[in-house]
Amino acid sequence: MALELAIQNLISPPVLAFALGLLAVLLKSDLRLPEAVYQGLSIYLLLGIGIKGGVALSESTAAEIALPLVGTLAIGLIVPVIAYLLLGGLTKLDGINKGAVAAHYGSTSLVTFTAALVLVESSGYTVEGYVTTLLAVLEIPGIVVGLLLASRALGRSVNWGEAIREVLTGKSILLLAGGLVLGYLTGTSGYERIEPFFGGLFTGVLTLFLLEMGIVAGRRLPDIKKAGFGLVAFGLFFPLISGTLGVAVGHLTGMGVGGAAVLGVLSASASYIAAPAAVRLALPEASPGIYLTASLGITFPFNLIFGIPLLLALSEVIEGMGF
Amino acid sequence: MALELAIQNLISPPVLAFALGLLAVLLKSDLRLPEAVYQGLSIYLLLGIGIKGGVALSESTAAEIALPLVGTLAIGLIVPVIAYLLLGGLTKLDGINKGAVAAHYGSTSLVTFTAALVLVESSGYTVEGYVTTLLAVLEIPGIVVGLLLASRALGRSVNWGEAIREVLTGKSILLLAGGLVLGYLTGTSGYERIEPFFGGLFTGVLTLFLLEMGIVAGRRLPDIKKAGFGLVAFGLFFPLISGTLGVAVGHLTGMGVGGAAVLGVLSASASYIAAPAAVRLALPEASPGIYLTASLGITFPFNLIFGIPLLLALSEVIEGMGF
Amino acid sequence: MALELAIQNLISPPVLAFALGLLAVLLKSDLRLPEAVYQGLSIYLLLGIGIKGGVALSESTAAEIALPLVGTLAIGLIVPVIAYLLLGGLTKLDGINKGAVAAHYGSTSLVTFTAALVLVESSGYTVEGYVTTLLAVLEIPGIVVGLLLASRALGRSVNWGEAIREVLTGKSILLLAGGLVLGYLTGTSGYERIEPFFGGLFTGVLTLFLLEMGIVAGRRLPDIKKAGFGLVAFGLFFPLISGTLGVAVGHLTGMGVGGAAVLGVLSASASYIAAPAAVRLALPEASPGIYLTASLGITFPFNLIFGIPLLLALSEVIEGMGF
Amino acid sequence: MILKQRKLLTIVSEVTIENRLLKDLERLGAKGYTVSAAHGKGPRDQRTGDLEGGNIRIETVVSNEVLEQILEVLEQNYFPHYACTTWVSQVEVVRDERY
Amino acid sequence: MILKQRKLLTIVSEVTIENRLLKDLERLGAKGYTVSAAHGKGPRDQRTGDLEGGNIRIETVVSNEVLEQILEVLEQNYFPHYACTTWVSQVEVVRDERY
Amino acid sequence: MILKQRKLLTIVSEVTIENRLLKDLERLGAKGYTVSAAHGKGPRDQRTGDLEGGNIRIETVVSNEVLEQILEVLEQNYFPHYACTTWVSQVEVVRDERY
Ligand SMILES: Nc1ncnc2c1ncn2[C@@H]1O[C@H](COP(=O)(O)O)[C@@H](O)[C@H]1O
Ligand SMILES: Nc1ncnc2c1ncn2[C@@H]1O[C@H](COP(=O)(O)O)[C@@H](O)[C@H]1O
Ligand SMILES: Nc1ncnc2c1ncn2[C@@H]1O[C@H](COP(=O)(O)O)[C@@H](O)[C@H]1O
Ligand code: NA
Ligand code: NA
Ligand code: NA
Repeated sequence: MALELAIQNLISPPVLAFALGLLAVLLKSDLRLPEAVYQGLSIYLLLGIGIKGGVALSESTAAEIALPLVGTLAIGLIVPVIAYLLLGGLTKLDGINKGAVAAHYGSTSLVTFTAALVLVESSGYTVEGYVTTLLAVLEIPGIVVGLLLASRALGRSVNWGEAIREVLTGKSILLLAGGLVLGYLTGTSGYERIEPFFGGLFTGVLTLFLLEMGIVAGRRLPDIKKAGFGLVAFGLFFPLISGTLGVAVGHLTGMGVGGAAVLGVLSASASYIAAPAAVRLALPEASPGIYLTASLGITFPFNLIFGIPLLLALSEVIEGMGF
Repeated sequence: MALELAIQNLISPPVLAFALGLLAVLLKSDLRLPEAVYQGLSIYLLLGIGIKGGVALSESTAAEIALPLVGTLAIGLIVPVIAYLLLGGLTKLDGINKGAVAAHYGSTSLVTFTAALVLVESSGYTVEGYVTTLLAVLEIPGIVVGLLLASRALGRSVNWGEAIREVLTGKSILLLAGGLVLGYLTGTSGYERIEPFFGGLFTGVLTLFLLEMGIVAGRRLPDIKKAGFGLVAFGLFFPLISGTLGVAVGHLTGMGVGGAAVLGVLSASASYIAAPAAVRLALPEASPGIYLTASLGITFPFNLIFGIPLLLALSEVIEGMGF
Repeated sequence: MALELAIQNLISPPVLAFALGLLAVLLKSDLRLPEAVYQGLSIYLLLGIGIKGGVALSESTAAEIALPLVGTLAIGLIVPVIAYLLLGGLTKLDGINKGAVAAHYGSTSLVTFTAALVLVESSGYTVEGYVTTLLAVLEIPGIVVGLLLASRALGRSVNWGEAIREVLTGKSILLLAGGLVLGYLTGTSGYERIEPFFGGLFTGVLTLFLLEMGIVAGRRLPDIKKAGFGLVAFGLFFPLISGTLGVAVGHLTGMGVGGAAVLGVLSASASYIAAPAAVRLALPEASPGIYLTASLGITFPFNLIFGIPLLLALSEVIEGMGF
Repeated sequence: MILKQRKLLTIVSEVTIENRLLKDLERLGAKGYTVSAAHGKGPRDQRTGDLEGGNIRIETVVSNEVLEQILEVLEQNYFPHYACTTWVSQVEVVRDERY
Repeated sequence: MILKQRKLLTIVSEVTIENRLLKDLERLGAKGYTVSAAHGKGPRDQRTGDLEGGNIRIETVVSNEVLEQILEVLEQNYFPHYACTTWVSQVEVVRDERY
Repeated sequence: MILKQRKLLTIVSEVTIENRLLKDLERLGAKGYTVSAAHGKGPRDQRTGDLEGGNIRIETVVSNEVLEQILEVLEQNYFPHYACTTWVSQVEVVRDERY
């Protein structure tokens, strides 16, 4: 079962495109999606995810959503703390860099989430519409906690204003939250007219996008050697811990097999857009070579290839245990 | 009925995306569609509008089209004159700036036209295929009349050559007219194969495009304060006058409810691409801060949100009166 | 029959868009697709062609493919030699420039291939899935042979390493070959989810792309005058020779009417992306004004407008003769 | 290597007048130019082109005489009305017959 | 034509801090700036922004005094942590009140 | 603030040879470079790359010795065949060990 899922995931077009991107880097090709196209596609994905979530949300009740929301917030607060502590055991990073990495793992990754949606739905499970809300909610608290942890090691106070503004008005939150509201207001009938664009093309666009992500992640690979064994171990195992936590919280707060698996992926994934920007502004002392290598070079490919099917399988097992 | 239309318009994805763009500016987010993507989408919209118009045109007869065409030309000649005179009453602008603004209101706006098509068609009305021809025809004469009016206040002669060339070979006219011919020649059977791209995606692409337009218009908002009460009043009320004229001409020349409403919107809308480029070249003395603020900062949002449903409602009323 | 095909080809949206691009240049419009959009669309086309080929390939047997593959390789080796010899008779070019031009005609053009697919399939013929493999295979040997021919006239040795690396890791081969593998692995069921993107939109995207190609080719037109009668004659007649060879090889190796026509087009078309890059690096002495004018300014439009329907008609005739 | 003295003129202006500017440069004797896209802010801040892509940044390496001529035309026809920031620097070139 | 002396400061930095940098420039007295997109390589090679588009290249024409102030702030707040390559050249301008 | 003298070399060339050029720069001792996209026109006007995006514009701040070496290689391997316009200007830098 888990194996079948793993294979199904591996031969899905988005994951194969990611592998092609990695390969392109290994072959020293200078293939890249133009910056403007990458930005355009990323706006498309964020807005589209938001809108579809909003349409689904318009059919959810507040009662359904309350518990998962609280659970997600809890994840956002706890995961970076666990990450920080574990990094203390596994690596020799100083407090600033530990906090920086923790901020990334406390936040989440849109593309990993999206790839999870594709696998979960193509496995026949439905996913609660409000998971997109959870995605938006999970983006921020982890970053704040990570920065707080780092600030203890810092000889100065953090410029919170700029960092928080950066995340809140950054395109991730703005488009996700804006899309949610847009979808909620326009509802199913309004969505119908834009479905061929935001719905029909979605997996195809994601495939193209992951080609570029493979290239970007591939360019981080040489840094892995420099990163040291401890950081690599962290990047590979921590998602299993935080992912398991996420799946468990999902089931405990009443989500279905699919939704819980997706929450697990949200929890397991590390941010490589919103968090780096905020951390770079608030913690210039932290090294991008460390936090981006971990989140983008190690954890992102791991989750895409192994983490997602594993967490879905785990969610099935837990469901089977009668939760 | 008018209220229902207004709400239906307000919660349509394109208008909501426009609002999201405005909001992004208010939140000081630096969200923007990359320049290249904006250009690409705008080429897509222009060519697509043209092609669809051409396909529809291939099923129209010359007799049908003749009267509306003459009416549209009349609008293009009269509207800028009324605008010029009204601006004399409402504002203290000099002749050059009055002519510049008149040129913008004499010409027309593709996006407003497109948004009108979406509302009118989703309200169940059909729109005559040749309205795209009217769009292309209306783009130019208003600019010429506006420049003529301004030139009277000018101590020198206008460099007509460059200004006219700019409009004629600018991408608006070229893609619209080129698309019309392309669609006309390829006909329904040729169009079938490109329908998923130019047809199916249209409203979705327009939604993304209006997100950017919201941002661009939002950035003009601070200029409105500087613009003075007279110009704001002009930007809000003039579209009602020119729009009413357009709807009336539509009904008088035999167009249906939908087509007349769209001609009203064409007449009501102000150019913010072709006209500014031509005016900037031919009338450097005129201030972009005035004409762009009026057309893009005031009239464009007004039409998108209020003008379109109002003019459709007006067209229904006139139809009900038995014209 | 041939006439009907010619007309059907002429009024297809992609060819009309190409003509519109040419017209834009004649009108001195500065319409252009933004560089980033052009690059993005070209990645889309290459990857999409590859994937669809791969899916089809997963249903082909090695036995079917073996002969056409050998035939294609033979074409790749022979065509540049014929080109080189013919150029000696028709033009006064030196050995270096003859070799450079031969490299272009030995290689092939994705867009011509794609336009051929569109015409052939819309004429009701099926095309063997493995033609995309042939496209990828035909891209390289012709360039190598052309460079070899040129190197005889060169006072120094060619830097093969850089030139070959450029072609192999250039985006054409990488995306085509990568797409083939991706499509092969993901198969029909995986493809289904990305079909709306890579399949449904294909002809529409090609239409937009050919608009830009028309502009680029149009900008080469002034160079044709400088090129001399011999080169123009070569650019117009050589495709008929190499195309006929390709169609013949197609039929001889067991391909159907459609597939043989497409192989003819592959053979007839000249490269204007992979070959120029490789030739520019390996043969700086050769003049881009000669090889790009021939391949992009003369042969590309000729094939698009006349070559494709002619070769399809030829393939029908040969089939009718009972091969 | 012998380097010759030339002037590098950099012009930042609005997209709308790119063609007119480039034509003027050629007419006044510039043998080449390089254009790149840019955005920016200045004391005047009166431009069109917000929608059509911000500013352009033109560089042209010219002789002193050509520089004089270009600056005069800029001063007459461009500075009064258009966003048009320019600066001049001293540069050295290798193949001086090209500039 | 009378040309006045100014300094042209070019800063190549990472996209993430564009806004902060531009705000600092304005605060320190630069009356304008021009920004364009770039990519590159340097001895430090520690950047974010790989995903968000490489480097930015900022040019600002300023007086000697403003230049001093900007360089000091760059040295204190930017050089230690951020990718931030800068160079200064002597330029001449026409309308010196603008810079 | 103490500024040290360096040379800024600007190269405008065709996209096709970007990689080769950058490799040569590194090999000849340039410690960094900045690349941006550009288009333009020149007296030679023989380029590929029309389809692949026009010109590139490379800037590298180097010492006098490295500059000499680069110019020589440009003169030998690039000027004869490729679109390759270059100019040199005097610049000042803060952290001179980086250039
Ligand atoms: N001091 C300056 N340094 C560099 N670029 C400038 C400067 N002032 C203005 N600019 C550029 O010139 C453009 C037009 O300036 P302005 O006409 O003042 O709006 C601005 O958008 C900037 O890109
Ligand atoms: N010597 C140089 N000349 C020109 N640009 C440079 C130079 N060194 C560094 N850069 C640019 O500055 C950026 C940051 O450099 P670094 O902080 O060393 O990574 C690089 O990505 C280059 O774009
Ligand atoms: N005088 C010049 N000033 C600035 N850029 C130039 C100049 N001449 C040539 N260029 C640039 O160098 C490129 C190649 O020039 P060419 O080899 O003459 O075609 C042109 O496309 C321009 O971008
Ligand atoms: Na996480
Ligand atoms: Na109007
Ligand atoms: Na060929």
